[in-house]
Amino acid sequence: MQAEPVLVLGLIEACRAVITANTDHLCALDCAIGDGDHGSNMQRGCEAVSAEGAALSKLPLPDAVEKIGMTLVMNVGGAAGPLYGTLLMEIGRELRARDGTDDFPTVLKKAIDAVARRGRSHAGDKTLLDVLYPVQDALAQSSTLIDVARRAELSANLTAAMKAMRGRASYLGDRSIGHVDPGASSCALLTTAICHYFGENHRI
Amino acid sequence: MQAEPVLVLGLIEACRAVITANTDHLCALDCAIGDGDHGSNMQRGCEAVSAEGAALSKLPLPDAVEKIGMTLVMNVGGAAGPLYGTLLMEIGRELRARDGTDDFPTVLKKAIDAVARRGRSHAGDKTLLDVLYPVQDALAQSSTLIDVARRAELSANLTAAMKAMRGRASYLGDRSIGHVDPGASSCALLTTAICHYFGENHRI
Amino acid sequence: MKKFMNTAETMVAESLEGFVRAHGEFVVFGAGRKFVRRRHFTPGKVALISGGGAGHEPMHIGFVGKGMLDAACVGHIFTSPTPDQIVSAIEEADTGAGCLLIIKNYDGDIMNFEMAIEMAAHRHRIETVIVSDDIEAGRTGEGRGRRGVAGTLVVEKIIGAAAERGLPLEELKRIGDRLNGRIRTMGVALSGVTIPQIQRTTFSVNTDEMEMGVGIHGEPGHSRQRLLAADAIIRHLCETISADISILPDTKALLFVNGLGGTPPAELYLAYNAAHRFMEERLVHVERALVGTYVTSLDMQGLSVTLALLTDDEIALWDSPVATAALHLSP
Amino acid sequence: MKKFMNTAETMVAESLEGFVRAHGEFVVFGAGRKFVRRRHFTPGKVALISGGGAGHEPMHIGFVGKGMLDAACVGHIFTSPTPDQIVSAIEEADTGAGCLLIIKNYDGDIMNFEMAIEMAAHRHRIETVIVSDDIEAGRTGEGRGRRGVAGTLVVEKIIGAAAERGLPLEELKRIGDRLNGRIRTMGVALSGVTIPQIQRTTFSVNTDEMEMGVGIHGEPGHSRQRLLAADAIIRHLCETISADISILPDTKALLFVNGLGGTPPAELYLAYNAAHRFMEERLVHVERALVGTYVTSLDMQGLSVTLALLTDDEIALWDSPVATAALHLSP
Ligand SMILES: Nc1ncnc2c1ncn2[C@@H]1O[C@H](COP(=O)(O)OP(=O)(O)O)[C@@H](O)[C@H]1O
Ligand SMILES: Nc1ncnc2c1ncn2[C@@H]1O[C@H](COP(=O)(O)OP(=O)(O)O)[C@@H](O)[C@H]1O
Ligand SMILES: [Mg+2]
Ligand SMILES: [Mg+2]
Ligand SMILES: [Mg+2]
Ligand SMILES: [Mg+2]
Repeated sequence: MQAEPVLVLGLIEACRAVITANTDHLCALDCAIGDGDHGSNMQRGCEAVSAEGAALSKLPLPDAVEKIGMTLVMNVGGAAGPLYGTLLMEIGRELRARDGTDDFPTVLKKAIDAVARRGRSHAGDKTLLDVLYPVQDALAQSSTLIDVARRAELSANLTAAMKAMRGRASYLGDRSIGHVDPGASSCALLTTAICHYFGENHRI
Repeated sequence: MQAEPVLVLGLIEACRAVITANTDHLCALDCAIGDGDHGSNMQRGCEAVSAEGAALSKLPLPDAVEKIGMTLVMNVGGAAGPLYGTLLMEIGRELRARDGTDDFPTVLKKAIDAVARRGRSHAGDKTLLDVLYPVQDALAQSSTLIDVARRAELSANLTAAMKAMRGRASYLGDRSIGHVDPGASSCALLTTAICHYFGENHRI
Repeated sequence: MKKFMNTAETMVAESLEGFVRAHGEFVVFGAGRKFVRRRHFTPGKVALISGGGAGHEPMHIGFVGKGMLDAACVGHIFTSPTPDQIVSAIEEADTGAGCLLIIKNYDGDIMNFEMAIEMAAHRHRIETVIVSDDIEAGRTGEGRGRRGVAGTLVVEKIIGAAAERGLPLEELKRIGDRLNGRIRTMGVALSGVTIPQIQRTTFSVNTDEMEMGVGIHGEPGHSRQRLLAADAIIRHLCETISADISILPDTKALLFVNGLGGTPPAELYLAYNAAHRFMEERLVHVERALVGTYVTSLDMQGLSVTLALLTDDEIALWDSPVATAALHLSP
Repeated sequence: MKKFMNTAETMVAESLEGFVRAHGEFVVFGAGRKFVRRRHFTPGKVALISGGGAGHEPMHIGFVGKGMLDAACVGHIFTSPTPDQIVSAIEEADTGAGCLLIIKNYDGDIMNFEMAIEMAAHRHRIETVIVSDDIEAGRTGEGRGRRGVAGTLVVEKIIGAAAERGLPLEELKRIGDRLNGRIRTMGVALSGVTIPQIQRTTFSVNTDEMEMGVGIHGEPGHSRQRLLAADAIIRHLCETISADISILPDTKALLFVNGLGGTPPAELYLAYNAAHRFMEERLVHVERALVGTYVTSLDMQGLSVTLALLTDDEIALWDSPVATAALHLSP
């Protein structure tokens, strides 16, 4: 297992890389049923977190994760900022409360519930929750990293069939059907990148 | 020789018809080096004159021509209104002063000079004057109707080589070279239509 | 579509700087350039703060000044501002009488404002008015409902005048909430917009098509239709609006035709003419009019029609003096 | 380009009607709808009358009201009004102190106004100010010279304020003529315009091109250039303007960035920012600023930069109250 500083920096870079590579794709998804900025929003957040990498890597893991969440909140804006920010802030807080990472699925569950409260949204609303819940489920079932990533990608694709009930896409009504949700897509990309990173670095 | 009422109505209709058939063409010429409205301006004027046809045909020829000029002034606007309006008003006045049409080239010369004064413009400035002066010259030389019309068309085409010194095209400087002047073109079209009308109706 | 810009990253900041430079008699930057504020606050007056993504100029910055907002927070293009911007604005603008936050009904805006409130609530009295003037038609009703669009201007003007009179925070919230229910807006677009960051258009429409029911974020509307004559377009907008709000006989109203950025004044006045005729036929008393480019969606060709049913008190508040960069009424 | 219109024949009249309906507190139609006039004239004040083709809205109708014009005559699109419109306006607006006609320097406008003057001169004292603020560069100098473009607003505002103070006709003409020589404007277009009558664009430009030195009639400029970053475009405009007018050290100025119809406020402010920086580097004291869509060329995407060098007296006149549909300054 890696030392925490290396782990934090590695994950930050893995996430930044996958978002940078997909900025345009995420914006294109958002153009179809939203306002076209999801890729740029996520990229801005990743750059802001990267810029704080050195400071973050000196913190204990829970503090680092919470701080990353705060940095996202303060730099992303839009819907993605509070949602991803809340996710990470809550993961950090839960990790700290539990004093370790031994029950990560439960930690994640609590954090996802906080995201749902923040967004007043539910599974099936065609949002990033439709990736987060399945990912949490896969983790709870101790799926392999590869299966977690597969589940994330599959779940993102399944949002295409949904009608949006939250976020900008909800204003389109039935016209939102047939398009993958941009937030779900970024969430799947990040999940895959994180799984891949842990896989490469023999963790878990 | 026709009776004056028939003559006036015939000429009005001949002019209206040729402008209507060329409205779009004249606007296209004006788009290239001006503001794209010369065709619509001329058409509006012709319609206004046509609408007054019945009243006009009851007037003595000089009065009718002067009145047509005034109608153009009051309905066309832009550069074309005052210029064509002045031309006809002055022809009417000169005809009246001379009590007949016996020396039409001199009548026309005086009217063209009034147009030039109104426009503060000269031959060679790339305007309708570059058709009016040659037409007057042809008439003064007792050219045939066919030759007058040919001279008008040739003169309009020659404006393509000129650099505009008056009107909107002058703001383009050298970029005005290579385009036929819209006012010169309408003037040639009208001249040709009038010559054709007289030719068909065995006048002069 | 082409734009006057240098880089996508700097365009919002450059535009804001130009705005503040041009309107120094009304506004200055707040701390850290996180928001735009009135040059002078009025101690003891409730602070009115709004904000949202960039791309809607002159809203909200153009409404900062005596008689309207105290501060406005601007995010990236079509991206709500972040909580720290909002917190900074609250801290600087609250002179003791509390803050009213005027928020357009978008999940992103609401979440960022909520987080800001959570951070500032222990030191400030804060209330919110959520503007949701967009028509409901064409959507399902199950979702979050109406967006906040051009009607936001009306809410900001009328609450702004009430705040200037010294009304307390709770009363201002009540005025805003009540008013919001009597405003309806519907938009139509003849073109999509190009998002500068990605040089990509949100949607494209053929020359014989239009997008009906658009908001102000370049997003598609609820249906694509054949382009019609202006009278038919305006009639459709006005009919949809009228069907979505209960208009009692002899209702007094403000009628507002707003340009979305790429539509020139002449066309807006033509549209206003058609809308005015429609409303008078329906026996709506159009007591006040507003026509102009106030709430934009970048350079979108399009417009929205807003009908605000007003009480006599609200009309008096509408008529109160205001001195901002974008709206001006003399005493 | 698509437009909100019904028919090309009726669009000017419908738009005007909408304008008068929306701004009834300032304006009414004159006799026979031949012009738009102030609701109330001030007896004994010199009447200021302007006019021109339609397609430049809000100019000039938006500048009719206390502190600016008394009447404005509107022609067809890009076509100067006819003499009978101008004569009617003179007859109605002249309350005894004479009329000052403010004319943009175009052959068509000048000829129509001249014919009107010939018709009305025996009954009215009439003077003219011809506005020609366009830069000379890129043209030959042999032609008629400078067009009247966005700077017309500045002339109308400052003469308007002077007239309101009761200055006599000859003095107003002197103020206008002197001022005109100290105003320069240059425009740039990112798109041509569609002439509604013929559904034809005056010119088309590729996505990587722009047209430099355009006026306000959709006509091409003096050169086609590669599209540049906003800073480079603005620098070129400002350099050309500065080279065309003698700027003494510590000159005071009004800097005015005007939208041509299809360019939204955010881009105009960004351009203003660049222009302001440029002028300050050249030690021009930008004492006053104006940014907005005031003098349009239908729905052209583009803008113009105007620099007006002002004396302290002229600045005071600029600051005088004005209450019109498009320009508003409180007392
Ligand atoms: N209320 C909400 N609850 C959960 N997720 C949401 C909500 N609103 C939006 N989202 C998610 O956020 C994504 C859009 O993010 P982004 O484009 O960055 O913000 P914005 O919609 O403000 O432009 C959507 O695709 C969706 O997944
Ligand atoms: N000063 C002038 N003297 C003579 N002819 C002129 C002058 N100005 C313009 N013209 C003529 O008028 C024509 C343009 O007319 P039109 O398009 O109707 O008016 P505008 O230029 O006002 O749009 C030009 O092509 C030219 O022939
Ligand atoms: Mg988005
Ligand atoms: Mg023309
Ligand atoms: Mg957004
Ligand atoms: Mg014209």
